[in-house]
Amino acid sequence: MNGVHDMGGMHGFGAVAPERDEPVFHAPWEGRVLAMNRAMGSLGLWNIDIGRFSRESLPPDVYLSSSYYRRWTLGLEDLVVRYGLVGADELAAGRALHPAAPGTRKLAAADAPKLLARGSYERPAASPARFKTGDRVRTKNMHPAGHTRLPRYVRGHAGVVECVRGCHVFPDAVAAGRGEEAHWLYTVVFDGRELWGEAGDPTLEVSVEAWEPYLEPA
Amino acid sequence: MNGVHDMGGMHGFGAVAPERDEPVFHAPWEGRVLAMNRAMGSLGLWNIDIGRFSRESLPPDVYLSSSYYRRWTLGLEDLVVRYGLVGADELAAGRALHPAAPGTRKLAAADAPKLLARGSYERPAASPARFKTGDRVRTKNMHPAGHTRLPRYVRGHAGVVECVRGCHVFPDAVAAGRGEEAHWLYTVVFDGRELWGEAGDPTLEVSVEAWEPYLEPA
Amino acid sequence: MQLRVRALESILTEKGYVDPEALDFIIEAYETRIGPHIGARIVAKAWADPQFKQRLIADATAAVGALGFAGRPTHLIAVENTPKRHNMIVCTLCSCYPWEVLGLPPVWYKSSPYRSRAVIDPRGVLAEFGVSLPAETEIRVWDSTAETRFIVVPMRPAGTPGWSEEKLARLVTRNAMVGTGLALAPAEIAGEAAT
Amino acid sequence: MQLRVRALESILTEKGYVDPEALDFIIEAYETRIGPHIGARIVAKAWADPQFKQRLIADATAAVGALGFAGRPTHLIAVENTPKRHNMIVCTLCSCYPWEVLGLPPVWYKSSPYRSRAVIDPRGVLAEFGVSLPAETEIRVWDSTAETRFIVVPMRPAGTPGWSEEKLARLVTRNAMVGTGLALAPAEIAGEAAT
Repeated sequence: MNGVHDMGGMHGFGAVAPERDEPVFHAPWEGRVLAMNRAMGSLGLWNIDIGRFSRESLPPDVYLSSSYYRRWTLGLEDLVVRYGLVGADELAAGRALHPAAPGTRKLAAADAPKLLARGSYERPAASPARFKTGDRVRTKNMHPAGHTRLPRYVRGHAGVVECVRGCHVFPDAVAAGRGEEAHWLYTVVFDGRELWGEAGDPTLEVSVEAWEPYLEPA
Repeated sequence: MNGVHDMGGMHGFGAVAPERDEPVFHAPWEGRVLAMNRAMGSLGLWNIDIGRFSRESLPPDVYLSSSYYRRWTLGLEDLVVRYGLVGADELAAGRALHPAAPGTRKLAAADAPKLLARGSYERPAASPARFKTGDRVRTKNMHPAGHTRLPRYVRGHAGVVECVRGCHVFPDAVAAGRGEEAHWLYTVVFDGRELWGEAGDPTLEVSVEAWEPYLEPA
Repeated sequence: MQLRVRALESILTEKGYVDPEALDFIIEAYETRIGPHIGARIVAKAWADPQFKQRLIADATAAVGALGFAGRPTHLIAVENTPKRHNMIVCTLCSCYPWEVLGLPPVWYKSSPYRSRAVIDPRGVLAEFGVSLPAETEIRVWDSTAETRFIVVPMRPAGTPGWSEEKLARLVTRNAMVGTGLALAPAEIAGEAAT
Repeated sequence: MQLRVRALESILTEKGYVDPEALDFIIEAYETRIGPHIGARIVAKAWADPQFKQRLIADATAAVGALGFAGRPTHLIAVENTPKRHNMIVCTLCSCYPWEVLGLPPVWYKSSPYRSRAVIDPRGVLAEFGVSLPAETEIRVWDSTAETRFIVVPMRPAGTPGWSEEKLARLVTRNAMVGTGLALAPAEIAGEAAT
C-alpha cells in the first residue's frame, strides 16, 4: 500500500533527535507490549509481514502521531481480534469475557529463550534466480493496495544487482493470505541522483532488498 | 516538499463520505477563519502559494488530523506571526498586547465585494513557450524541500501537452521568496497505466497543470 | 476552535488589520449568494443554447464572465462529459475548487480519501457516490495543481426537450459539476415544487 | 497506555495465550543481555583478527553465530566503512534493526525524521549526530526492506595498535554500528574506568 509508513524521502518531519543515555524502555508498558508481540507472534497464527501490515493499516494520522510501542499495541489489539483470540467487547471491557479460542497454545516460559533468535526466512528455490550480481534492473512501477516491501521512492528506477541473497518468504503474498510463495531476494543499489534527480547528493548510493517480482531487466 | 499534503495515489484513508444536505459551514468559526484568510490575504503581504506552503508545513500528523478550516486557522496564525503582524505572545494571551505593525492597511468593508473575484495569475511572457499542444513531455524527477505544485505521483512520467494555458505566476519561486518568476503553464495528460503501472485502470487519463520548469522533452 | 478563532479575530481587529464587517460580508456572500446554483445556471444555459456551450468550452472565463454573477471567474475551464468520456475534478495537493461558480467545496472534496483516491481509483470513488459508469467509458481526472479551475458540464438527461433553462438548472447538482455525480433524471425532481 | 497495555496483558493471560513469566524473560533479556555490547565485541574482534573480519564480511550470520551469543543472528550482513565509503543503516518502511547484535533500536532510529531523511539527505542527518564526513566520501545507505539485517563495521581509530579486543570494544558505540556515528578516539574514553 502507498501508506504514510512508506516515508523514505519525505520532508516535513523535522530534525532527528538522538537522546542521551537512552533507556531500553521509556515506561514499563513498552516492554510488556514488546514481549506480548513476540510471544503472540510465536503461536504461528500470523507472521512478521502480517504484523507489519496491521500496523501500516492504522489510520494515517494515528500512525504518525503514535510512538513505536503505541503502534505495536494498536496493531496487536487488531490482530488478536481479527484472528478470533479476543473479542472487541473484551478489549472494551478490559478483561476476559469469553473462553479462549479452542486449540490455541501459549508460549511457555521455558520456551521463551528460543524467541531471542529469529527463525530463517530463506526457503528452497523452486527455480533458478533470474538475475545475477552486476545485472542492471528496473523496479516495477507498482501501486498495490496491499502490503509490499518495495518503497515508493525506488519504484520505476534503474539500479544494479549487487548481491543475490537466496530465496525468501515473499511479504506481499503472505500478507495477502496467499502463503509464503518464496522468491529470490536481491540487494539492488541505486545512484542517489537516479532516485532524487539532479539536485540529489552525488556521493550517495542507496540499496534496498528487492524480491524478484519487484524487478524487471533494465 | 514531499509532504503528506501531496496525497494523490495514497492508500489507507478510507472511503469518501459525502454528507447529505451539507451546510456551507459546520460551525460559525469556520466562516470567520475563511473570511479572515481572505481579508488578510488581500493585504498583499503574502500570496496564495505562501499561504499553501504555510499549511503544508504543519507537522504531518497535525495536518492529517486537522479539518480543513483548522489547517487554515493554524496556517493563518503562522503567517501573521512570521510576517510580524502579531506576536506569538499575543496569540498565547488571546488578545492584542502591542501596537500594530507600522504601515499595514486593512480591508475596508466597502472593498470586501472585490474579494469575491480572484485576481489573475497570468503574466506577460518573457519568452515563447517551449512546448506546444501535442508535444510529448516528461516531468522531472525533482524533490525540492520547498513548495512545489508538481505532485509526486506524476514525477518522472511521460505525458502529452494538451493545452498551453499562458504564462502564470510560478509557485515554487514565490514561496521561496524569489518573486513571481512567471513561466508557461500547460495541461499535461498522462495515461493511467503510465502513472500506476499495469494494474492501473485502462480507461483512466489524469492531467495536471504543469509549469515549464517541471517539464523536459520526452 | 471557536475560542481560538475568536481570539485570533479579536487580536486582528484590535490591531486594525481586519474589519469584522468585511468578514461578515464575505461569509454572507458564500452562505447565500455564491454557490452551485450559479454553476447549474451555466450548465443549463449550455444545454439550452449550443452557441453558448461552444463559447463556454472554448473560453469559460469569458463566457461566464459575460453573465455577470457576483464572483467573476478567473482562469475557468469547462470540460464536457460525453457518452464516451466522463470528467472528474480533484485537487490532490490542497483543495482548489471553482469557488466563483460552485461556492465553497464540500467537506468530502477537501478530505484525504477523495484527494488520495480520485487519481488512482476514480471508479471506486464514483461507486461511493452511487455512480457506476460503463466499463468502457473513458475517465479523465483533472488535478487542479495551478490557479486554473475546472467545472464539468454533465450530459443532458433524456426526456428534457424544450425545457426552460430554469427547469433544466434544477437537474444540475453540485456533484454533477465536479464529476462525482450525473445530472438528475426528470423523474428525480418530479416531486419537487417548481422553483 | 500503561492501563491499556495492562488490560491487554490480563486478557491474554486469563485466556491462556501468554505466560507473564515468559514476558518477564523476554524483557529482562533485552534490558540486560542483548544490546550493543554484543556488536561492539564483534567489531573489536574484526579489528583485532583479520581472518575473523574476512569471515564476518563474507558471511556475518555464520561468523557471528559461531561466537555463541544469546540471540543467534539470522540473515546478518556486515558492511565495512573505509576512508572512501561510509555506510548507514535505515528501515524506511518500519524499524528493522539487527536486534541480535545491537539490542532494541533507539527511539530516533524508529522516528519519522530518521526514516524519511536517511535515504535522501544522509549528510544532513549525520550533521545532527555531530558527524561531518569529507565531501568526497561516498555514502551508502542500506534500506532494510527484507529480513536481512545490517551492521556497520566502523573504521578502527588511529592510536590503537596492540589494544586488546576488550579495550577496543569500548570504542565501538551503537551509533557507529548503525552508521550515524564513528568509533570513538582513544582520547574520548581516556577518563573512563577500564571494563
